[in-house]
Amino acid sequence: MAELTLVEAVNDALHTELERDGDVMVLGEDVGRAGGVFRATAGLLERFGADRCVDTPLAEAGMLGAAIGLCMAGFRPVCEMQYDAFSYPCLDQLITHVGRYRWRSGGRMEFPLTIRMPYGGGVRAPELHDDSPEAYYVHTPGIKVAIPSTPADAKGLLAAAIRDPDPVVIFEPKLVYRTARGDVPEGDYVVPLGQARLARAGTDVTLIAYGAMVGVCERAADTLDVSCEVIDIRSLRPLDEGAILASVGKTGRVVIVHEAPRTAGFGAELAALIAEKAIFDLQGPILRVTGYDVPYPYWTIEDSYMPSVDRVAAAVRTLVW
Amino acid sequence: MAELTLVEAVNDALHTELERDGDVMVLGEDVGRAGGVFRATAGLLERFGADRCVDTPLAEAGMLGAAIGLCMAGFRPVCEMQYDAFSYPCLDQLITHVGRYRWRSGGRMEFPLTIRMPYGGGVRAPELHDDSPEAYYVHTPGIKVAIPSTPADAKGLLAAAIRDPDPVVIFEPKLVYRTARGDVPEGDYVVPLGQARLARAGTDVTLIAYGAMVGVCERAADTLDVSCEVIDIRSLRPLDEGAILASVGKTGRVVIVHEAPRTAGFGAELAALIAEKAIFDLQGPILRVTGYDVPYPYWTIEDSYMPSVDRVAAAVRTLVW
Amino acid sequence: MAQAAPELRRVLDGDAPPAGLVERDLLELHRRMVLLRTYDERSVVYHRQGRIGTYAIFWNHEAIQAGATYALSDDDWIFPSYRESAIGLLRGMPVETILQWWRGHPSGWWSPADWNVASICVPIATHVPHAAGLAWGKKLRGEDAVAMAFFGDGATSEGAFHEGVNLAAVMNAPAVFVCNNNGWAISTPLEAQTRAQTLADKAIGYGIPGVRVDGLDVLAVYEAAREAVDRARSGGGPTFIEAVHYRAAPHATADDPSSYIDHERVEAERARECVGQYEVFLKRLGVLTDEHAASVRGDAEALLRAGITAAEAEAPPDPELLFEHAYVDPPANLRHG
Amino acid sequence: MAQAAPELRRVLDGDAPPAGLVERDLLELHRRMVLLRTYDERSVVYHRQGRIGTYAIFWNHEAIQAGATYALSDDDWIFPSYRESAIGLLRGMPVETILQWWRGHPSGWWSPADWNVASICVPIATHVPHAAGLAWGKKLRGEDAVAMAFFGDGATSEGAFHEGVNLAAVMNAPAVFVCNNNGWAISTPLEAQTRAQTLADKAIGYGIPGVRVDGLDVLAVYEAAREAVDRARSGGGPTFIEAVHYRAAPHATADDPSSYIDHERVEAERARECVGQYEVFLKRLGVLTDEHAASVRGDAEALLRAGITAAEAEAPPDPELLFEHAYVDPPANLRHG
Ligand SMILES: Cc1ncc(C[n+]2csc(CCOP(=O)(O)OP(=O)(O)O)c2C)c(N)n1
Ligand SMILES: Cc1ncc(C[n+]2csc(CCOP(=O)(O)OP(=O)(O)O)c2C)c(N)n1
Ligand SMILES: [Mg+2]
Ligand SMILES: [Mg+2]
Repeated sequence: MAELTLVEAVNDALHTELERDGDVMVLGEDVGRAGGVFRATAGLLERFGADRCVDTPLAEAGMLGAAIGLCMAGFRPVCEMQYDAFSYPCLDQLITHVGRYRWRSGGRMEFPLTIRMPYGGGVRAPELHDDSPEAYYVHTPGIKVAIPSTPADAKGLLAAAIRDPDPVVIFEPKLVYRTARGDVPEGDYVVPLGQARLARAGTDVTLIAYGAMVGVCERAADTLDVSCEVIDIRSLRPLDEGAILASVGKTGRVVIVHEAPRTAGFGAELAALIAEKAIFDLQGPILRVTGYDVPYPYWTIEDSYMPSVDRVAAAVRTLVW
Repeated sequence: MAELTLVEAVNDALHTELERDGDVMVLGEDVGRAGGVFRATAGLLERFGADRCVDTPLAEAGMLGAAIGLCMAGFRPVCEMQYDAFSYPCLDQLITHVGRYRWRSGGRMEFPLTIRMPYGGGVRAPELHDDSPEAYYVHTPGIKVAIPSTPADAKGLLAAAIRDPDPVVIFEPKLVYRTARGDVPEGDYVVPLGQARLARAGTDVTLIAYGAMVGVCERAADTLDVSCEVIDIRSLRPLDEGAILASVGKTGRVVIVHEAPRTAGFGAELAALIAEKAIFDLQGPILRVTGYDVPYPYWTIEDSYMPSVDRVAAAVRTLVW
Repeated sequence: MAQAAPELRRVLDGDAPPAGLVERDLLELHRRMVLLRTYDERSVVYHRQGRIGTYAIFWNHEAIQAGATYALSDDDWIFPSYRESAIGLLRGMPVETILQWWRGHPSGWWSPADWNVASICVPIATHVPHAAGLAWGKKLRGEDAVAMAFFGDGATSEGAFHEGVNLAAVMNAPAVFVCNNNGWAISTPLEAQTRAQTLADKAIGYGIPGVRVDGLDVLAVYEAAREAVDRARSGGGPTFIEAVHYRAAPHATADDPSSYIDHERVEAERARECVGQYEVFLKRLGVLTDEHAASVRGDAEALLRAGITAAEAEAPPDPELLFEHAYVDPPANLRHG
Repeated sequence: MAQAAPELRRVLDGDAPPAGLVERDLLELHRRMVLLRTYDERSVVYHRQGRIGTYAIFWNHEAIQAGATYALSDDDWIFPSYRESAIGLLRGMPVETILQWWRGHPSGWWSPADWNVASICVPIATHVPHAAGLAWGKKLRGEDAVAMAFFGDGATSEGAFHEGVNLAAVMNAPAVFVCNNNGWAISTPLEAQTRAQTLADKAIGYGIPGVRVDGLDVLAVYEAAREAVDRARSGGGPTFIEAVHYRAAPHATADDPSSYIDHERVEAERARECVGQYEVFLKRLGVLTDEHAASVRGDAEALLRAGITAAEAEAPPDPELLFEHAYVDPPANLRHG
């Protein structure tokens, strides 16, 4: 066990996986010479060489499209998108090809590529360095999506993604890249996709979140004299429906939290799941605390956009009085 | 009143709006010389000239990006994406600019552009001519989205979109482009965004749909000895929450239908809305009948992918027995 | 030094086939063109008969497809667009496989790994980066396979084309980019697509060689492709080949070009159609007899008859296929709709 | 005929400024460069003092920005990237407006219509199609405004660059594309970005003129821009200008180039930095005195002092702004989060 920050854990996972499997390679803008703008890929170029840690031209769609060809050549590419909002140029390749090519091959070829990117707000950055695009990705068939909130999960989920035979997208909460510290198992360490994490056990209300919002939910729980269960879903697809439904069955009250805009965000899917499969367990409305349906704002007022401890606590109080 | 098909009504709206406002212009691939692959733009080049009905180079992102510049020059561009899945290259411009530029200008500039495209399955076409991408668009802040199911609405909603000061995306259900016929008011005709249409009144179950699925719901209702209310929401953003909640308040039972893949589709948003604001009205689970989380299939089995009368009827029966 | 507007290369005007092509090669090229031609002509009939769906006609594109791929070995990869849907035939893919693709039957979805022929790419130019990546990957593996991508004139306007070719150039990937310049993107003419003198000029911006050949001259296409493949294999990086002709058939069975096409150009192009042009050359060289030509046609027609029969004999697909193939390891709720 | 690898144009080596530039122009250009230089140098200090956020340094890019825009009239539009964040100063935009952008304060979000300066574009190359569309639109309206877009060497790898320039060329739009080739995209060197001999070569693939100028020679940049603007205005369509230099400062305040940059090249480039280079030329011509130079600097510093004071004096923004400006006619549930 070593105590690492979340971004150090990502770096650890990359070293471990490139070490363990010669077919794994890292692609991205500034991942090599600079070691990544967040240092997530630091040391890889020196350790594994320029053929396995590649500074690509500035072209996200070209990078992801090339990764498909690399899969056809037997590689397991790990593509870094430098920031959330700079991944949008790759959506066309993602939707038309990454999510469909295995199907197109009649299930006879595998496309075990990974896309990873820092995401989310609160970092006092200029425009378009703050987005939470997970809904665009998770709505796309053929894709799996996971989002860690702890250093250990950042390593374990990324390792799982790289080893997974299907395309997986990992969103890394940049807000806690360096503030989330924790013990991370050394060497081989995998957190299987599809398993939620019980961040905190409780009896009265279920708070469901992922990424940096898990901490917000935990802090909100601290401020409340209500017993909150906090579920870190970790994996958006495959989704651990059992863990969610079991908790709701116990508490009967739900607050879902994410940074992304509200409309058709992943929180809607969680609410729809519960409204279909646990409707008779519910003792109140399913509430969402989310970003608003507006462009992510200038950072001087971003704290009013981001779901806050107060907003989460207020939502809980409307359910339990 | 003239009896028109849905695609003829689109053509009528374009003629009317280009006639009425010299700033309106149509951009797209094959919209001019060929009049559009579905003939939606037929006659515009001849009537309004090559400066107002423009065959662009084969570049969706370039087209939409240029439309932003055209707005800055005072135009109201109407961009045709030739098919649903061929709109994906423009998502980057949509998310990073179309939805944000007015905000970026401090609310001092307007970007009254329209994007319209044929969408949806069931047309026995090759791959990628069948997608339902509405969730990608409606999740994007700054964008409005509407989807007609009748010829009159196809004209009225498109006219509303073109006259709207904000960017609006219109998805036209190509499955019923030529089979949906109906009276369409001549000349100026606008159907305001944000108003659902009561396609059929009923008392026991509320079926909520849009586009080609409205007809599926109506036919399902015909086969059932249950009184179904069918709501054609027409406008996904702004959304007519009142109409939906009023119907659910009356019936207490809901089935939501769309072609798009289930996970984080717009149906999830509708379910989440109801689970938040009408939870105590519900007498059963909120059900969704949707496309599956798989790539849209080869057309020999597409009928098993598309929500069918049987699947909708079966869902209703699980709610009312 | 990079040269804009390179001359349009032709071979069939002369009497000498490219060095190294023996009589067997010349006849094999002829067989391949006839096979493609027959596939295409029969497909248009099958469509009219309602036996296949909408179909992208490639009549008179056979010289480009047969000529360029003849420079490849079987380990090399082909990345076709819908316009090259039947190019797998040249690798021995069964006729019925391709017919089934156009019939929307799952048995039409071959595994690229079985044939080193990528899936038919429908979204314009998006396969260009795939070819770049495959070529780069083969180079990284120390294998000497080359990737050859086919796309149209309109495709050169797409960002995906730009990013893919640029990446291949930067990585010095063994890739050959074959642009089928048939003058039209459905109804959009070349001059509405680019202001460049020639599409080959785009190569200069990527720092790679760009050549122009007559797209109806199978030997000119072959020769240019062979040079490009040799260069790629020997570490010289990508080449851009512009094969120039004029689309003499509708874009697809659903298209009616009468409103936009230049009918005189179409007539002129039909008069110099590529199979006949090649047969005249072969006869002038005394390599081809009418009997042989007839038997090649007969064989191709027999293959097509057998192919459509086999395709139509296949059982309709099981709807359960919906849930297969999307994932190796599917989420549990996949069937939930 | 299109010419690859055009020579690198310089003017400051000679004794003659471009025809038409009178002494007032030469001094005004100097004032503009000094203003930009002062803005940049002060901003780096303000960042260290925690008075502005992360900042994209444009030290030694002043010749490109001042030189190119001096060829414009006020009706022409400028499309800056983050690297040209302060270019509005050259149109009279208040210093505090730009400082506020970097402070994340809403008063930094100006209206492009007020200055004919588009918003600072953060996603690489995505503003290139905007410039193409604006230029095309002005032409359609019969107005003679030109659009000038600024972007970097790395931007030329993006699909958006390709689609935008191609569309402008096809529409014969009055656009000028100024590529700030500083040799680096953060840590990625030019040779990892393109295999072309020069970035100007890309123009050939779009059928438009491509020129190369020394990016530290303000008069060479101006001259090339003026030719391009005149061409655009007179219906000659777009031009691609490659302004070549070597990034002599970090990419941004957050960046540490020591691991990847060539320190000797940086030293060489600092030795020929663009403001000093121009001052030597002006003094050789007897146009500039030390006194004048000092007063220009003094004025610029005063402007910056006033600017940061004004910026810091502004009230913090009202969080209610979250819900304004997104829509003209917002959906009712906008505040629902
Ligand atoms: C991204 C995308 N946009 C639009 C289309 C619709 N479409 C199909 S073929 C075609 C024209 C392609 O022209 P070209 O590249 O010249 O190839 P050709 O068909 O002439 O062989 C278009 C616009 C598509 N398939 N993909
Ligand atoms: C689409 C997109 N991808 C990635 C980034 C992150 N990024 C910011 S600046 C930069 C390098 C740009 O280099 P260049 O185009 O040469 O311009 P320069 O910064 O040198 O002026 C990158 C990759 C971005 N802003 N947008
Ligand atoms: Mg073509
Ligand atoms: Mg640069």
